[in-house]
Amino acid sequence: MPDEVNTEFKWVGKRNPRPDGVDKVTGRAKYGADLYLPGMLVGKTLRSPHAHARIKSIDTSKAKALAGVKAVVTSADFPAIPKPPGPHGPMISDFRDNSMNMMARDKVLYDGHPVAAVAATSEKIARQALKLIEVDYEVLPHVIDPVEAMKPDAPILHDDQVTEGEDEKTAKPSNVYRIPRAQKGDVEKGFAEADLVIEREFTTKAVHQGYIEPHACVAQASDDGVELFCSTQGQYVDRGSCAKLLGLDISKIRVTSSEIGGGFGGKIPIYSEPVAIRLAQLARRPVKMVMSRDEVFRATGPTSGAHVRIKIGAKKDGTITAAEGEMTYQAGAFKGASIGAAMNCMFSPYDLENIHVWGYDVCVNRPKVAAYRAPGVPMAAFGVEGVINELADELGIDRVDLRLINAAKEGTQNVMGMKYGPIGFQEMLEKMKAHPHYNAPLGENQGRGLAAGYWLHAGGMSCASVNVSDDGTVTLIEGNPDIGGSRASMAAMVAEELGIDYNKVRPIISDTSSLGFTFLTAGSRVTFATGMACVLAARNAIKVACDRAAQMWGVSEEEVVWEDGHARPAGANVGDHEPMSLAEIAAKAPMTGGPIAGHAEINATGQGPATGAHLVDVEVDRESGHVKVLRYTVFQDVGRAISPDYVEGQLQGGAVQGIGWALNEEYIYDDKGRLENPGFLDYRVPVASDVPMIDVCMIEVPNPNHPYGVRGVGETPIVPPQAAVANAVENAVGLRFRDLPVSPPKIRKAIKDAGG
Amino acid sequence: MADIQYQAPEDLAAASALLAGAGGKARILAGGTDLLVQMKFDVVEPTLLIDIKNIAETRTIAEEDGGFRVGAAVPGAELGEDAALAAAWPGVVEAAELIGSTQVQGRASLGGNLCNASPAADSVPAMIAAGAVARVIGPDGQRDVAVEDIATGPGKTSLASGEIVASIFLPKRPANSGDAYLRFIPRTEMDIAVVGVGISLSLDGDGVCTAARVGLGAVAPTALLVDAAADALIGSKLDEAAMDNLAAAVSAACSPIDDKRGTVEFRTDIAGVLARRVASIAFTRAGK
Amino acid sequence: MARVVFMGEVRQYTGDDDAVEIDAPNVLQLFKKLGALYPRLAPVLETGFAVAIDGEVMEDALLQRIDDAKEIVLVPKMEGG
Amino acid sequence: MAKTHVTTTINGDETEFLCETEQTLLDVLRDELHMTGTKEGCGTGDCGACSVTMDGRLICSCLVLGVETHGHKIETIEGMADGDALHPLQRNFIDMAALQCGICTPGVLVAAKNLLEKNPDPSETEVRFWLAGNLCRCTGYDKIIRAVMETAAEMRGA
Repeated sequence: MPDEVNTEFKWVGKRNPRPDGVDKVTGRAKYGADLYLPGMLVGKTLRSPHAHARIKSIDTSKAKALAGVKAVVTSADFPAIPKPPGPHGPMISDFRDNSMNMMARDKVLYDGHPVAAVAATSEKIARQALKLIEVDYEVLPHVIDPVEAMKPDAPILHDDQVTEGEDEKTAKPSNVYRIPRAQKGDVEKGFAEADLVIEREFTTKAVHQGYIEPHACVAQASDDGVELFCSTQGQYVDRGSCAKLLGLDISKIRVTSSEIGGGFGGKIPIYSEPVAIRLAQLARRPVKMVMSRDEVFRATGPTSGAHVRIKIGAKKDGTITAAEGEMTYQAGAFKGASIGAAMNCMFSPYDLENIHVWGYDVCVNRPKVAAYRAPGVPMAAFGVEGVINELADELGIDRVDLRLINAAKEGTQNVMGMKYGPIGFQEMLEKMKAHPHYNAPLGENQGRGLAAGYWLHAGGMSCASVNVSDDGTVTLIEGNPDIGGSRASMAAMVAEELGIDYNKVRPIISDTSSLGFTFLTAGSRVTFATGMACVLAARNAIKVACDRAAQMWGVSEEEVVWEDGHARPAGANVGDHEPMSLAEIAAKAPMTGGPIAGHAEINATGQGPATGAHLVDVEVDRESGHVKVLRYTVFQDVGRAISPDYVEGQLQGGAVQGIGWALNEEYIYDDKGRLENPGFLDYRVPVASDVPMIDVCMIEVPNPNHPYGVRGVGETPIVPPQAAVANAVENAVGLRFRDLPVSPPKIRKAIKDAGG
Repeated sequence: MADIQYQAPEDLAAASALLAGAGGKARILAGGTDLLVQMKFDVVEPTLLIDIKNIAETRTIAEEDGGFRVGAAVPGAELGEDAALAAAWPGVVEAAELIGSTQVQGRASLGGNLCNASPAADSVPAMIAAGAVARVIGPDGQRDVAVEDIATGPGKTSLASGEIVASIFLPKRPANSGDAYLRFIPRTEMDIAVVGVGISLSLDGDGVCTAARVGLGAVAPTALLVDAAADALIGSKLDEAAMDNLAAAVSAACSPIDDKRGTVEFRTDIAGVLARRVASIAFTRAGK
Repeated sequence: MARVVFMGEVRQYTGDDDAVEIDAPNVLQLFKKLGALYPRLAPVLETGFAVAIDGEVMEDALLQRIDDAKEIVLVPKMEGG
Repeated sequence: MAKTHVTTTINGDETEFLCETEQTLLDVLRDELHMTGTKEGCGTGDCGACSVTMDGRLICSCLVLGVETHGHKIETIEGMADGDALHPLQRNFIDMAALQCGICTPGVLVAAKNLLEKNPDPSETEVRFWLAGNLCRCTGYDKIIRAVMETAAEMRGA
C-alpha cells in the first residue's frame, strides 16, 4: 500500500473518510428501491419467453379488469419513433432502438424482452395481472452466435437494417450493422518484414456487469411534470431518454439519482424508467418498478461475447512490425457493440508502425449489450496479449521485455491518431520486473501470467456549484452519482483549492433541475471531468471572496491573493490588512453584496492514456481443472490518485471482475435461445473465498490536462486480467487457452487430450 | 391467485394430518431455502405451508443406540456445532455444511435437502454412505426408510400422501471407521455440486477395509448408492489398484446429463477423481 | 492550412481519400468544409467524431481554434462504462 | 384473506406486523416496516445483501417468511450502531474504504459482526469463507477482508 508521503497537498492524495460513509454503513443511504411514497403502486413487466417471435396480438383486457390493477401498458402506449436517417457513424444514439428495447413493438427479439407492464396495488396483484395478459406469438427461428448470424441464411432480426454504407434500397437486410475499421501504416509491408508471424483466434462469452443492486425506480407524474427517482449512472442522460421516449419536454422531467448499487456501465441505458412514468401518468399514482435478479440477467446489458482473430508479426529482436485484429462482436438485439473502443485501445499500449483493425457489429437474439467497464476492450485485449505472450515464448524473450521493447511512450501515435503526452507505461513495466512478485518461486502445477491493458478516460460536460455558507462551510453541488467514493475526491479537491478543512465541504449530488447538465458517471470521467468543474467552481468562489476582501480593504482585486484558506493583501498593501479567512469573508457576505459562490459549466477535454499491467499466479488442479488464484498484483499509471483508497479499490475491483470473466462467468443459452443461468447461483461471479488479496502498485505520471493530474482509473483494470489469468493457467499446465472462460471442464479436457 | 395458508403445528401427527388433508397442494416448510425460491418462480404453487420447526422432534439432535438422531429441520450450522456428531460423522457434517452460504447454513436442513430430491444435494451422498435412515411419519404411523430410497427422481420422492420425514438416523459408527464427502464446484463456495461423492468405510486391525458404502451425487436422476464401488474397496488397503477399481466403478455408475453445470464427460471423469480423494480421506480418518 | 488525415473508418465516408488540406479557423468551420467535400461524412461528423489536433484529442469542441494546427486527425468517439 | 399477525423483536424493539404467507422477512422489513437498510440483490439467497440475524443465527431474510419470525429476535443493520456510536466494524469500513457503491455493505457488516461474535480471532481464510455468501462486485473483497481482520484484532485488544 502506498505511503502517505504526499506533502504537496493537504487533502488531495490523502485517505480521507468518505462524506457518505456513515449513511452507507448504517443502512440509511437510499438506493433505487428504497423510496416509499403514499399510494405507491407496484409496477411489473411481462417479458417474452421466446428468443425471437412476432407478436400477433396482445390482449390486456383481463389484466385491466383485475381488482387492484390501476394501469396496463404495451408499446401502443408509447410514441412510435421513426427510423432515424443513416448513416449513424461511430456513435449510435438511436432512440427508436431504445424505444423498441424498452417495449417490444412488432417482434420480440430476445428471452426477456418486455412486451407489457402493469401497475397494481400490490406485488401479488401485479404478478397475477401479468399472468392474465394474453400474448399470441408466432415463434421465429433465432440466432444466438454472431458468426452464425452473419451467414446468408441466418434468421434476420431487423428487416429494415442493411449494413451501414450499403444502399438501403438495393441491399439485402443483414444482421451486420457496421464494419468499423481503423488503419495506420501498411500492415502488409510490416508482416513481410517480420521474422515470426503468429495468428490466432480467440473467443469470449457474453458476461454481465453483475452489479448487486437491481435496476429500480419510482415515478410520479401529473400535468405539471414528472418526478423520477432512480438508480442510474446519469440522471441527466436518463432524463433526456425519458423525454424522447415519452414525447415530453426535457424540462418537465426531474430525475433524482438515488445512491447507486453498482453499475460498471450497465446503468447507463434506460429500461423500466419510461415505463414507470407512463404507468404513473395513467394511474395518477406513484409507481415503483424494481427488477428481479433474473430480469437483470435476461434483459439488461451484458457485454458482447466475441470472436477475435489476432495476427502479429515481430522481428527476432522483438520489434513488432505489424499487428492486425478482426473482431466479431455480439450487439444483442439492437446494433451497438463496442467495437470502436476495442479498435482504439487493443494495440494502444504499444508503439506500433503498422496496424489494421476492423470488426463486425452483429445483431443476435440476446439482450442489447450495454457498456461494461472499458467496453469492448477486454475481449480484444485477451487476444492481443495472448499473442504477445506467445510471441515472447517463441522468440525466447521475457514477456515483460517484449512489451518494453514495444512500449508506447510520449509522442507515440495510436491507431486512432491520438498522440500521447506523458505516459507511465514503460516505468510501470520496469516496476513490474523489479517487483518481488515477478521472480517469486512457483510450486508444482503453479503458473504465472501477465498482460497489459489500455483505456483513456472520457471528458464531456460537467457542472458544479460551490456555495459558501455564512459560517464558512461549503456545499458542493455536482451532478454525478457517486458509484465508488467520488464525493470524497470532489470534496478533497475543493477543500484543497479553498484551503479549508475537508470536513467543512459537504458534497451533494444534484437532481436534474438543480444544476446544469452533467454527463454520465462512466468512461472513467468523473474525477477527471467533474473534478475539473469542481476545481473551477471553487476557483470562481475564491474570485468572489477575494473581490469582497479587496472591496472591504478598499484595494483593487489584483492586490489580493488567496493563500491557505485566506484572502491576503499582496503587493503594496501587505501589512495594511489582516488576512481574512473564508469564514470571515462569508460572515460579512450578507452586508457586502450577497452570497459567496462559484460555479462552473464545462466540457472537459484533454484525454490521456491510462495504462495498466497485471501479474497473477495460479495453481491448477490437473485432475479436475480447478484453478486457484494464489497471488495478484495490479500495476497502473493513475496520473494522480486524489483518493488513493478508492483508486486502489477500483484497481482491485476491476481485477476481480476480470478474474471472474476469465475463469467462470458466462451467459449460457439453451437451444431455444432461453438464458439458462439468470441468477447468481449459476452466473458465477467471484466470491470472497475465490480470490487472494489484490496487491496494488500505483505509478503516478500526472495528466498535464488536469489541474491535479488526474487520469481516469476505473476501466483500465478490467482489460488485462483475462489474458493474464489465461496466461498463468497456460504457464501452469503447458497448454494454450484461447476460449474464455477458462473453466474447469475446458482445462481438464485440454490436459486429457494432451495425454495428462 | 389463491391465498397461501400457513400452519405451524406442534406435533407430527397434526402436521401429517394437515398434509394428508391438503390433497397435494401443501408443502412442508423446514429450512425453506429451496422451497421459497421455488415459490418465487412459481415452480411450486402450494395453497398451504406446513412449518415443522415448532415440532420438537424435528429440531433436536439426540444420541440414540450409539448413533445420532438428527431432526429433519435442524439447520446445518447446528450440526457443525454438535461436537459429538461432527466427530462421529465428519463426512455427513461437512456435506451438510457445504450447502449454500453461511446464511443458508442458518436454515437449510438434512430433511429438506433429502426431500427436495435434487440429484445434486450435497448431504445426500454423504448420508447414503453413512447408511442413514429416514424416519417417516404418516397417517398410518411411522416407518424407517433408507435415505437412498427417498428420492425417486429430480424433485420426486417415494413419500406417500401425508408422509413427512421427521428425522434422520445416523447409526452407531463401528470402530476404525471414517467417512468423508467432497464435491466438485467451479468456484470455492456457493455453487451446486457438479459431482459429489461420499464414502464411509471401516477397517480391521491390519488396515484392511472390511466394509464400505459409496454415495454418488449429481451424476444420475437421484443420488446413488454404488455397491460396485464399495466392493472395489472391501478387502483392500486402498492401494493403487483398489483406487483404480474404485474410480472405474464410480465412473461406470455415472449416467449424467450435459447441462449448464457440467458435461457428461467431465462429470464422469471427475466422479472418479473425487472418489479416490474421498476414499483417501475416509481411510485416514478410519485409521485414527 | 491544416492537413486533415483520415485514418481507418473515416475513409468509408471519404471515398478512400486519406488526407486533405483545409483552411479553417475552428473545428465547426472545418467540419462544414469537410461536409461539403464529402457529403456522406457530413451527417456523422459532429455526432461521431472528435478531432486530434496535433495529437491532442478534443471531443465536442466545435469552437476550438485550429488556426495554427498542422495535423488534424478525425477520431471516432467512443463510450465508456 | 386474512393476513397473519406476527409479533417479533427487531433490534430490541417489540414489533408487530401483518403479512401474507408468501411475504419474506425481507419483504416485511422493507415493504411493511420501511426498514430499507436490508437490501435485496437476488431474492434467492445467492448474494447475501439481505443478511440479518434471527435469534443470533445469520440468515438471508429473503429465505425466511415473515410468518416464520413470530416470537423470534431479529437484528438488522439498523440496530448495529449504538445511537451515534458506530460499531467498530462500521467505523473501520469507512476508515479503510471497505465499500465502494455500498449496496452489499449492510449485509457484509451484519455477517461480519456475527462472525466476530462466534470467532473473535478468525484467519483470513475463515473470514473469506464466512463471507462467501456476501457478493461484492466493486471491491474485489480485499479491503473488506482487511477491515474485518483489523476490527477483530482491535476488538480482541479492547
